[in-house]
Amino acid sequence: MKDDIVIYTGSFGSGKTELAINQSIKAIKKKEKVVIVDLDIVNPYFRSREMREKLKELGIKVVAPPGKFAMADIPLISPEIKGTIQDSDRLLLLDVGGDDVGAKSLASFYTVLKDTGYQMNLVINPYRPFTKNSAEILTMLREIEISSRLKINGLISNPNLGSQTDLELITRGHKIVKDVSKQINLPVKYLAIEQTIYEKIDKHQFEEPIFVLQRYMKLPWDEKNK
Amino acid sequence: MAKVVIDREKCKGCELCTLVCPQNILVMSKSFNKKSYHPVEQINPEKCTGCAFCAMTCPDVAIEVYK
Amino acid sequence: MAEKVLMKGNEAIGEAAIHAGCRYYFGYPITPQSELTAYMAKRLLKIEGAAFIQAESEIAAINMVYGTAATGGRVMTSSSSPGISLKQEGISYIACAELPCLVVNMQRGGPGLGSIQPAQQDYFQATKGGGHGDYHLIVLAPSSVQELVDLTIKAFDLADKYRNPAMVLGDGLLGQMMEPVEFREKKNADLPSKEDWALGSCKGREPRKVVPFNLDPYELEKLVAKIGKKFEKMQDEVEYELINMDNPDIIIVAYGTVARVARTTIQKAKQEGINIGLIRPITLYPFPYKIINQYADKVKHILVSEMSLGQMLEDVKLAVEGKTKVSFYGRTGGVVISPTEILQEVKKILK
Amino acid sequence: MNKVFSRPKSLVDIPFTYCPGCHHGIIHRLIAEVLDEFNIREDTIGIAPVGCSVFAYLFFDCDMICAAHGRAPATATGIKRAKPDNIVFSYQGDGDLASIGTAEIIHAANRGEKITVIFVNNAIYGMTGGQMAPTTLEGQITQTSPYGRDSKTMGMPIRMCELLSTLNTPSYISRVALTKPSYIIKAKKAIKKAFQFQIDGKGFSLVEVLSTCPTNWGLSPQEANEWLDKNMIPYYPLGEFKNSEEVS
Repeated sequence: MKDDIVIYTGSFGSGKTELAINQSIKAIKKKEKVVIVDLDIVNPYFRSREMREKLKELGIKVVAPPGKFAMADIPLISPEIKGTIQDSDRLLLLDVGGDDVGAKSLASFYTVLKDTGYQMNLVINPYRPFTKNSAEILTMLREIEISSRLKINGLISNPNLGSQTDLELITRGHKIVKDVSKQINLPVKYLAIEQTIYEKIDKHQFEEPIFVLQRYMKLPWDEKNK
Repeated sequence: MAKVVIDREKCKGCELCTLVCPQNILVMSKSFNKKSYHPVEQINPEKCTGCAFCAMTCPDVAIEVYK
Repeated sequence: MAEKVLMKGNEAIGEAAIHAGCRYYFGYPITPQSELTAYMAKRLLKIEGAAFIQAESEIAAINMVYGTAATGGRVMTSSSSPGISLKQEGISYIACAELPCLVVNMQRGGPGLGSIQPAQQDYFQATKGGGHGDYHLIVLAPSSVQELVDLTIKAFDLADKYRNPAMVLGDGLLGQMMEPVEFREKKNADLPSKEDWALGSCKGREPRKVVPFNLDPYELEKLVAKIGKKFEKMQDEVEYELINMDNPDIIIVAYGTVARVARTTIQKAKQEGINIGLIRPITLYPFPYKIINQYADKVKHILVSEMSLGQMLEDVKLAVEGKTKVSFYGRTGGVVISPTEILQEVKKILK
Repeated sequence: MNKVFSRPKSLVDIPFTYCPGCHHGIIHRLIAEVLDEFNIREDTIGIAPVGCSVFAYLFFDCDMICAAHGRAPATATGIKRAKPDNIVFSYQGDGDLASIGTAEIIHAANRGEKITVIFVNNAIYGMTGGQMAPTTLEGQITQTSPYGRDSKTMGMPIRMCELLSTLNTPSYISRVALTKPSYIIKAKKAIKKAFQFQIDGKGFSLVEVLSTCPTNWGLSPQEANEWLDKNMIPYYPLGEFKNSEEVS
């Protein structure tokens, strides 16, 4: 399993884009070349391409449809993607669209990825509809694997209710993810906790590593950084 | 023994029934109905076989048939 | 209390509709509301006796709604701006036939194919009829995902109460953003029975006819006047929110997403010693003329802000009756207004 | 003596609004007879179109709704999906079904909606005063094809039965005419079969009825019948195009 190609899949709104952006910002401090591929062909808004300029300043490359096509709702797969996957000496983060529908965009790269190897994560927020319990999560996992033609090899636990997240809620949600992990014998790579909440809670109770998340995809009333 | 009953007021005088009557016993009346159409009427009623072709063809469902 | 879920606005509308007893959905995908169509497919196709159809067009979808509405079924369709334009003839028929249904419009930039970014350019179309003829829709304008839930449920009830199509007028941003929501125990609104007009089996009663026309102008006039009476009655349903209205320097009137942005502006302005009030219409039809008129006496300036070239502006001006100055700040084409931009505009006015 | 032919009960006892000799009245009667014979009047919901038969809602003694022009199959779909136990039929003309409502009929048929469609094809727009229909014959003069329908610029008349029969899902598609008693007897059978398919929950059924428009054709009712026989039937052959009960 190669660890310089990391794929984020999961249900709509499970937190894939935020995680990919956060990981890229963390990684650029240690690695010279970090690339995010925006493979989201299903969401019209809140895609990593919206952060393209800001990430560029930090030295992170966002591969997404160019210029005015970035704001379109056509399933544009950038021609650079294949080359970027085959390229070495870089950390590649693939931000995929939601559900099995979004994961389908991976399937066309199957022939490349099966040779290069990859890490494929399933991002789980059990407070989202259709991934509320282990049965639903397993269905989602299977559907994503079928449509992407790839194998998920790790889980990322991202239990949150947006601004209303608290410790109790994280603990309860995280347990659901851990149960799934045990059931199918896939590791929980880490538990993601938003920074403002992380600062307030006792984090020693969690066995898994904690990834502290910052919210970059802000809403207009949060005074979005342009 | 058969009989047709024509609703003079429903008849619009289209004449289609007269064309399908095998006995040729339906003719247009010289008089008018309230809608100012010449309604159809039967002559030689004893010849009627009750085949109901006239009723079947009537676009205004103005004919009843007894047998 | 019900469990909270983190939902996208579009999904939340879908779940709210099902919560409200809606079992029939007919729609056609269009960005940025397609998640709602997909959500309804996922849910309704698993409910016995329910119907979901991805129609061949928006036109077909609204006419399926017309059919189901005539049978008394709780039914909805949804789309975004260009798709809503296509539905207008059908909506006009439904209004004329006095049938209840819900139409959701998650607006995007226009005119034409426009953009897929959020906008508020369909205010005129939503509140002034939209299709041909003399009618109005009941129009509710949510500004959070929870409100998408609450107002979707309310819209169904109001549609039933007045036997008139209702619209939830959101925008792409509200549809795409995620917020925690809960689905509260449904209070059973005291709604009129559909038993005395719905189509079905006519055993034991006279056959019923749903006829959205009358070729005799005097008869049609009677029908339109009767429908008109309902719009008078609807004025009781006016709903709005007042924020920071204690002796403000200026009042902003904004709905939906822009109202949400304006709340941040109010906070920012406070830090600079500026006191901004906000009137947020929740019902766009009926429009809260009265409350705006009352405040027009008390404030030197009203600023209307919309993601359009100024549409609700006209209703605010009607409400103000020239009693105070009315300005406008808008962005259009799918550009979302920022809190800072509104604050700058306020400062310019107050200077 | 017994009454062997009388007005069906499902037909309201008021005069039709149609011109003398127009076939709409015969088609109405046939439908009403079928409703009587199956004893389904009280469970039937009919859909009237926009066109000459816009007043069809007055003539059938069952629940009725008037659809927007061309949208009857969509409206029927909405009704049938909400009321699967009711019998739903739409009554549509050639402008309604074969022009403005082409998308709706094709997709309702393709979804296999369990509805019955009665399609009245008289090769002209009657209501609006005799304009060209999608089914107007080549060379036929109408208000909007004043020099005759020219296939080079106006296309060829659409054969809806043939077109719809290319779909897999419809259960029953048939074309009939009414110009002589033997045809009328066949037409009645076809309409009855179409409703039978729906009653049995078998899916989409459609009967196209070739009919006359003496007024807009500028012919007497008799001449109109003759014109139909001579010109329409050769182009629009009669018969069953689809019958899912018969193994082909």
